[in-house]
Amino acid sequence: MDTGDTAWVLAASALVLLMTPGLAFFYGGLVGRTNALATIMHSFVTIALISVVWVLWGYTLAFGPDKGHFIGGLEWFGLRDVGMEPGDYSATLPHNIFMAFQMMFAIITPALITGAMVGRIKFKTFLVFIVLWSTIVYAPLAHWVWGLGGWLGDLSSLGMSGLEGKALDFAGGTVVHISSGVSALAAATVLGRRKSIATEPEIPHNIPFVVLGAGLLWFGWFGFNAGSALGANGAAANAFVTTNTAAAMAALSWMTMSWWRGGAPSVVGAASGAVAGLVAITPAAGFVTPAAAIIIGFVAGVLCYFATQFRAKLKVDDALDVWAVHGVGGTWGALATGLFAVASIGGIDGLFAGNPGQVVNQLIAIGVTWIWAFGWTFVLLKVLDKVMGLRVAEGDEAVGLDASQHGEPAYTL
Amino acid sequence: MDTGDTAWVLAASALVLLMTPGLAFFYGGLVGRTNALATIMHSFVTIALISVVWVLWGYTLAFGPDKGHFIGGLEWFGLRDVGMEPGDYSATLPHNIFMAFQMMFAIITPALITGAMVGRIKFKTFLVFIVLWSTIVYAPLAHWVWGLGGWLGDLSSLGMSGLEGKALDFAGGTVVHISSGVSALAAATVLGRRKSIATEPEIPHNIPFVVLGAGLLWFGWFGFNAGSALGANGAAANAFVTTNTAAAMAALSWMTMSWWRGGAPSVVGAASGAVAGLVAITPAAGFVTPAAAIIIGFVAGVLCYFATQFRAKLKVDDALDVWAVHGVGGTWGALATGLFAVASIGGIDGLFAGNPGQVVNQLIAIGVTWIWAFGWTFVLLKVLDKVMGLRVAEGDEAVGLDASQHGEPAYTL
Amino acid sequence: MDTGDTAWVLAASALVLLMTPGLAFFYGGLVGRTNALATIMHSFVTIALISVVWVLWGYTLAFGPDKGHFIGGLEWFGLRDVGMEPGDYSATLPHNIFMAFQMMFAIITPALITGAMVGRIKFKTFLVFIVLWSTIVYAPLAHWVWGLGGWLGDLSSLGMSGLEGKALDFAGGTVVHISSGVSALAAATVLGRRKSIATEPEIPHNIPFVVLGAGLLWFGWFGFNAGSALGANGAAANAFVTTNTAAAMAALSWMTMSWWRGGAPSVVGAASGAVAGLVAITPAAGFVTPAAAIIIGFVAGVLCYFATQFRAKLKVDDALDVWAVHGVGGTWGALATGLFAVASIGGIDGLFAGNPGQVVNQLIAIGVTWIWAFGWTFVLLKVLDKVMGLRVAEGDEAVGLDASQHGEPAYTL
Amino acid sequence: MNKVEAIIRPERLSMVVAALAEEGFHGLNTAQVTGRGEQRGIAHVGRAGQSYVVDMLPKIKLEIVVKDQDTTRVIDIIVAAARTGQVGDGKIFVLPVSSAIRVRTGETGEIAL
Amino acid sequence: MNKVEAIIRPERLSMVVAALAEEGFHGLNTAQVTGRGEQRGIAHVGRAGQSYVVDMLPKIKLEIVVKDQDTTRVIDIIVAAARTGQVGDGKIFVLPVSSAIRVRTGETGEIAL
Amino acid sequence: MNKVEAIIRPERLSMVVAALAEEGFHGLNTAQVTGRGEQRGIAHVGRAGQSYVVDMLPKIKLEIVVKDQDTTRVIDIIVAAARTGQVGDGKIFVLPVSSAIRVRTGETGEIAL
Ligand SMILES: Nc1ncnc2c1ncn2[C@@H]1O[C@H](COP(=O)(O)OP(=O)(O)O)[C@@H](O)[C@H]1O
Ligand SMILES: Nc1ncnc2c1ncn2[C@@H]1O[C@H](COP(=O)(O)OP(=O)(O)O)[C@@H](O)[C@H]1O
Ligand SMILES: Nc1ncnc2c1ncn2[C@@H]1O[C@H](COP(=O)(O)OP(=O)(O)O)[C@@H](O)[C@H]1O
Repeated sequence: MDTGDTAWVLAASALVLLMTPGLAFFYGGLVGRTNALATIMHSFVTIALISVVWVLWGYTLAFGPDKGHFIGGLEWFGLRDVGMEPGDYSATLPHNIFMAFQMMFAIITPALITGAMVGRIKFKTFLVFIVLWSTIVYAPLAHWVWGLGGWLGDLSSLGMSGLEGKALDFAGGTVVHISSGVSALAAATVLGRRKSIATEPEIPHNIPFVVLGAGLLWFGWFGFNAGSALGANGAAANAFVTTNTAAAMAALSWMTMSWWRGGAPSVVGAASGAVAGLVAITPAAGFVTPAAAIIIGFVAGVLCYFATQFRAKLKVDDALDVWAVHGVGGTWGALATGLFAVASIGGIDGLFAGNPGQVVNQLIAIGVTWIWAFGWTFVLLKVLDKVMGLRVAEGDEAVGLDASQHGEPAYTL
Repeated sequence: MDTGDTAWVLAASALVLLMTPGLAFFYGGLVGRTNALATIMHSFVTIALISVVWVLWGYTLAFGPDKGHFIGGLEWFGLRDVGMEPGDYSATLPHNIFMAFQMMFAIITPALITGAMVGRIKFKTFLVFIVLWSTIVYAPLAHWVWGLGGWLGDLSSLGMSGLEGKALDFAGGTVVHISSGVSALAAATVLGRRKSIATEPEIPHNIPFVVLGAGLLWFGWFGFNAGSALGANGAAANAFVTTNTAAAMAALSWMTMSWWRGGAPSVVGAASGAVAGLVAITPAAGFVTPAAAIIIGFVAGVLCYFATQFRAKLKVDDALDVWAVHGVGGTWGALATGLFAVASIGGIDGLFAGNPGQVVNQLIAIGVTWIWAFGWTFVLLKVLDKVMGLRVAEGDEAVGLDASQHGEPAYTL
Repeated sequence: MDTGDTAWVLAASALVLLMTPGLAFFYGGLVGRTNALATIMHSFVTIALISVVWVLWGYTLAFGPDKGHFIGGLEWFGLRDVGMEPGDYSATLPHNIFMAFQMMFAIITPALITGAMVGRIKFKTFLVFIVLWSTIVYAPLAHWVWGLGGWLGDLSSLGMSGLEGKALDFAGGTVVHISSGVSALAAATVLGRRKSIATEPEIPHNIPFVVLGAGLLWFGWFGFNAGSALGANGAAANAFVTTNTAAAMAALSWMTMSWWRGGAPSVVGAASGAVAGLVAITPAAGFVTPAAAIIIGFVAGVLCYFATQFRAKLKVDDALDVWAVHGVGGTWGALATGLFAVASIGGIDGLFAGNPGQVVNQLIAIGVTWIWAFGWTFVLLKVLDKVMGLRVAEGDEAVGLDASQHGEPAYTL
Repeated sequence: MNKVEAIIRPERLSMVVAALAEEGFHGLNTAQVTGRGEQRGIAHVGRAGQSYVVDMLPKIKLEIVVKDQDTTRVIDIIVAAARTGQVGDGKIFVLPVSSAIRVRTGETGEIAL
Repeated sequence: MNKVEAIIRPERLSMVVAALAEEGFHGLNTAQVTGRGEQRGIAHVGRAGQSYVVDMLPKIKLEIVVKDQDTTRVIDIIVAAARTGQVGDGKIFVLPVSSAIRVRTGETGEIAL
Repeated sequence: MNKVEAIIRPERLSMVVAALAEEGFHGLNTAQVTGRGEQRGIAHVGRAGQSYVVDMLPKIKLEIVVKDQDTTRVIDIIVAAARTGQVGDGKIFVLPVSSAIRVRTGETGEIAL
């Protein structure tokens, strides 16, 4: 055990926890006034809900003793055997802080999806969905990529000729971002569009909150990515630098796109760009150089900008563009990891360093994640719609979820 | 000295400092618009005031060389002899960072009380009260429990037969939460009710600020509890996990109560529940398992919910329910520590692990803290009322403290 | 390499990053509603812009291999040779985290200047200015004081008789605060006053945001100052304590001044005072005792209060008093370092410990920074005014920069 | 000329405004008000589950100054677009206006509308 | 019918509303306004201690449309509940209303109030 | 007495208020409204660069009740101070007021203004 490594992962875990309140403000500021509080609540209650789920069965399903490369066993239910001594995942950290660090990832991932559900989902159904999604979609995905024995972490375990090595995902490009982004697309599809969206554009009710959220996310993301080095060392520092660089570059490129094509440098655009850059660098942070991070960030800003425009044409009411930012940004990042990885940073080369096979591995992970997340989310929500109903009554939607679901107006100014 | 331990306690101290601005927003959002800024200021100015008090005489009274198990001497006045080398309180940390970490606790404790004084206290009297309270109420309490030689930290020092061992308080269930919660009850009693409270229910003016505050408190509380391990190790990690778990569970249980009995899942309820859970786990964090934290949190949410309802019936205008959340939650936590402690975590067993004596010790600490805090606060405020006057003029109360005490409206939107 | 030191500097770097969003809210809350978002954006976009500049050429100019004691060479362009191993600046840290820590300083410094440009600067010109200022003004200054071989870091390198030792600047009193504060004065002079300022006093539109910003700044400043020890040790802890103490004392003294002379204890005054105290202790944090920090903070609050009043008489529209707080506060801090330094804390004595020469060194650094920053900023802005135009059209100023520059209203409440 | 003041549900505002525009009535202004009528309020939930009735509800006041002969048509348009049939749909009041001036040109009378 | 417009102190709103309800006047609406009158403003304190007078103060405008015969009673109720006797208590204006319509039912005239 | 209602640009408010005060008109109140007229709105930019036109713009409604004989003078002052000559300068409406009451004293009629 190493106190320095432990100190950093303790701090990093706290940082990642803060990301979800940050997300609450990023999302909450983007919606109209009558749904502001409900949107914030979606993130806040997810912290509470998943914290409990993770301690009870989430962690053991994702990281517990491997069953057939597919899922963890229930041996660590309720954190049995997850103690203060180092576990299998890190020799220099107490096992329970590794568990806690991973918990924060499990929390923010479903919270991200909530951006697609704004203004119309029933709160009760929402709670059930989040618990099911975390159990059925997230836990297996996390196991495949990061669990000991997971098949995406060791492709040769599939025993298919030609497949070897692993899909690289430093801090959650597939597990966190593609999975939530693609699930958001499915959710928006099943839920259908808000009634009001046809007649009035949604104007963000509080853009300072959007910037506050983006600032807290950026801050917390250092824990997310640099914490994923699981130690206080040069690798963590490299992840820190690539993270910051990609976020900055994507903020600039998205802002520039909105300026060039929309006529003014959008503040919401800059904040969204920063998030897009953070998303894209997430799988790559520990594998690429800062110079590559500039390119990854630049492309993320431009690509997610266009994805947002494309989504608007799709008429799918993914209100806060979770798919365009996390789905597309995460996909680009997972791919870019296969392109720009260099062994001198993270031990594995990518295409540009002469290892085209890595791109194949990345594409497998990307494809599998898209299918898994979209499919399950679609099915889960269709079933829940039958069983409990997904959408609030039309009148409730018209007055907004703050009043109709929570009986509380966000402000009395 | 250990750089890893020092790194964590440095970070933890910063985290705990942030809790008080977090509290400012938690409280500030809950009040009406015309008292928003004054409420925020109560917390903010407490940071400034107690920081100076602590450096001058607070630390030495609480942690200085013991005088009769009751109080620290003035030997360390102005931080004399509190230097960059390890002191008596930790071999692996510079003495001055231990001092700074403790300072943050001394700051937030009186800030918590301000929730009972909303909308009617004179600012000048408030400042004097805070300084006196910190000196007379807090410093001795901290000494008894955490100071070397303090009697609650070694009950056998009383020389009474049957008393032995110590009262457990990992991070401040008695010293911080019971003391502030009970003082709030005394303060609300002496101050009397706001005039307006009879005719109009107080509606929170900015619930997003309440969630922001709860988010920052939750984040900072990792420093509070996990930092109290005074090192980067498995004990800190355990405190981290129990803290998060109890907060989550209590947020869920309070929200559920408000849903079940009030008809809608209250966002303010979820945020209040999270705080209640954090309060309850504070004394227990380093002594219990995560599984116990689920129970502690669950009970905290339900209990503090009912305490809030009960307080409303009492007609005591503890406006932001400091007593119901911190007084009752802290009492439950201190008791639960005696119930759920297990030696494998923190070295001492509680009732359920076969050590009923620990419950006795906890009850002594609880009882003493209630009496000490209530009594002194009552007396101090009665005296100050005579000497300087406690309440603002009726007209000043009607226009709100922002305008009448500070000459500044919170918003010009 | 030391994991504890690295853990602390990783955390400190994240803390300093958060200061700039904190500044965005501190500044954004102080302005009127129609410029709120643009003001926030000035800070936010500076994070993005300077992050990229620093990685490309900023770091190597400031910290790269010395050229004539004046500037770093381009050898480390794009972070070439800035890797995961310890570099020349610290044996216990990866070189790239030292670079990242310094990056955060390079970000916040130009962001501070934006307080003088509120409500009238063209966004496009602003972006160009920030890049030029960082390159031409900041990088050399940082090199002189902190770069290996910089002349202010070793005055004997000038070869002038009588000059020896170094100018002390623990965390940026000259490099960060004097440079930005004095540049703000130059910027306000060149830009001219806002049209509206003659007819209406500017009333802060959201004082809770001001407190939020001050809270985040205070929190982040622990990274700024205690992080500048580049390790987790007693020196860091001492800087932590002096930082907190000076901030607290200055908040109290400014608040008291506003009370005494203005009739009410201003909340904005307390927040401004805290910032003034943080500024003043910045160069001194690692060289003075907590007792000295009380005096430094006290004077900072009073002095910057009067500087603010003096500035108002100057009719220079430094809207948010960057000069009065950072220029004057930074100058006082740099001087105070020469007065109060004691060898037992930071290895070097100041005047009161019998080393009057240190005051001379401080005065040289102060004078040089004033001239360098004022001169270049003045010239740069005059040139940009000719080339691109500095101010927006009169009508655009009247409706506010949020609508005219960004096409986004801050709130739709 | 008359000033037509309509107190309507916030969620109906965009429909009313669109309906008016379709019929050629572009000039108007709106303000956020808080109103009480027969609709007795929404039960709010406090954190302690206490539900208190807030009988002052957010409404929009839409004001449009129109020529005498347009008055009934405007009223009809608003009624049609704002009605849900539930208590709380709101009221319309008509007040006489003795003159109107366009600030930009100084024109007065109906031409200024 | 008349529209009674009362500009009152914000802190008196709840008393005025309650007093009106007690006497059977339920329908009304209120808006936040900023006003200036003989009350010359509150001295605000800037951070540099400069105290500047903000002579535009927050007020509440309460509007209630009533039958002609109720007008004086309503005015009396408001005056009684809003008065503090200090400068700044506010004003009441009465404006003629030529018709009233209930959106929900389309009823017009006094029955719509 | 008349109520003069002026819908003006927010950025002109302080000038209008100052101009009125200079001529001795101190009592007035203002409210934030959102308006639409010939000025067809500002193009807002969404984060995806989509520019949508928000045709409801923030305006200030200034209300001032004056004696009959002061009406035109007040209108002239407002027009002079509020005019920019661009579309969107706003409108002024005059409504008859049948009585005015000062809450503080109960005085009625022109003396209450
Ligand atoms: N007498 C009145 N004067 C002014 N405003 C009124 C009056 N009566 C009702 N209102 C406004 O109209 C709104 C709707 O009235 P309400 O009686 O609830 O609806 P309905 O007409 O459908 O019964 C109220 O919220 C209030 O703003
Ligand atoms: N002539 C006026 N027209 C419109 N509103 C007015 C007028 N005079 C005063 N008011 C409003 O009434 C409020 C109270 O007026 P003020 O003169 O301060 O009180 P008082 O009537 O007690 O002397 C003002 O703030 C303003 O909103
Ligand atoms: N018929 C009307 N009734 C009420 N308010 C109106 C009317 N026409 C215009 N307004 C208000 O006046 C403002 C300015 O009108 P606009 O037509 O844009 O200006 P201009 O008079 O310069 O052409 C609008 O934003 C709206 O608030």
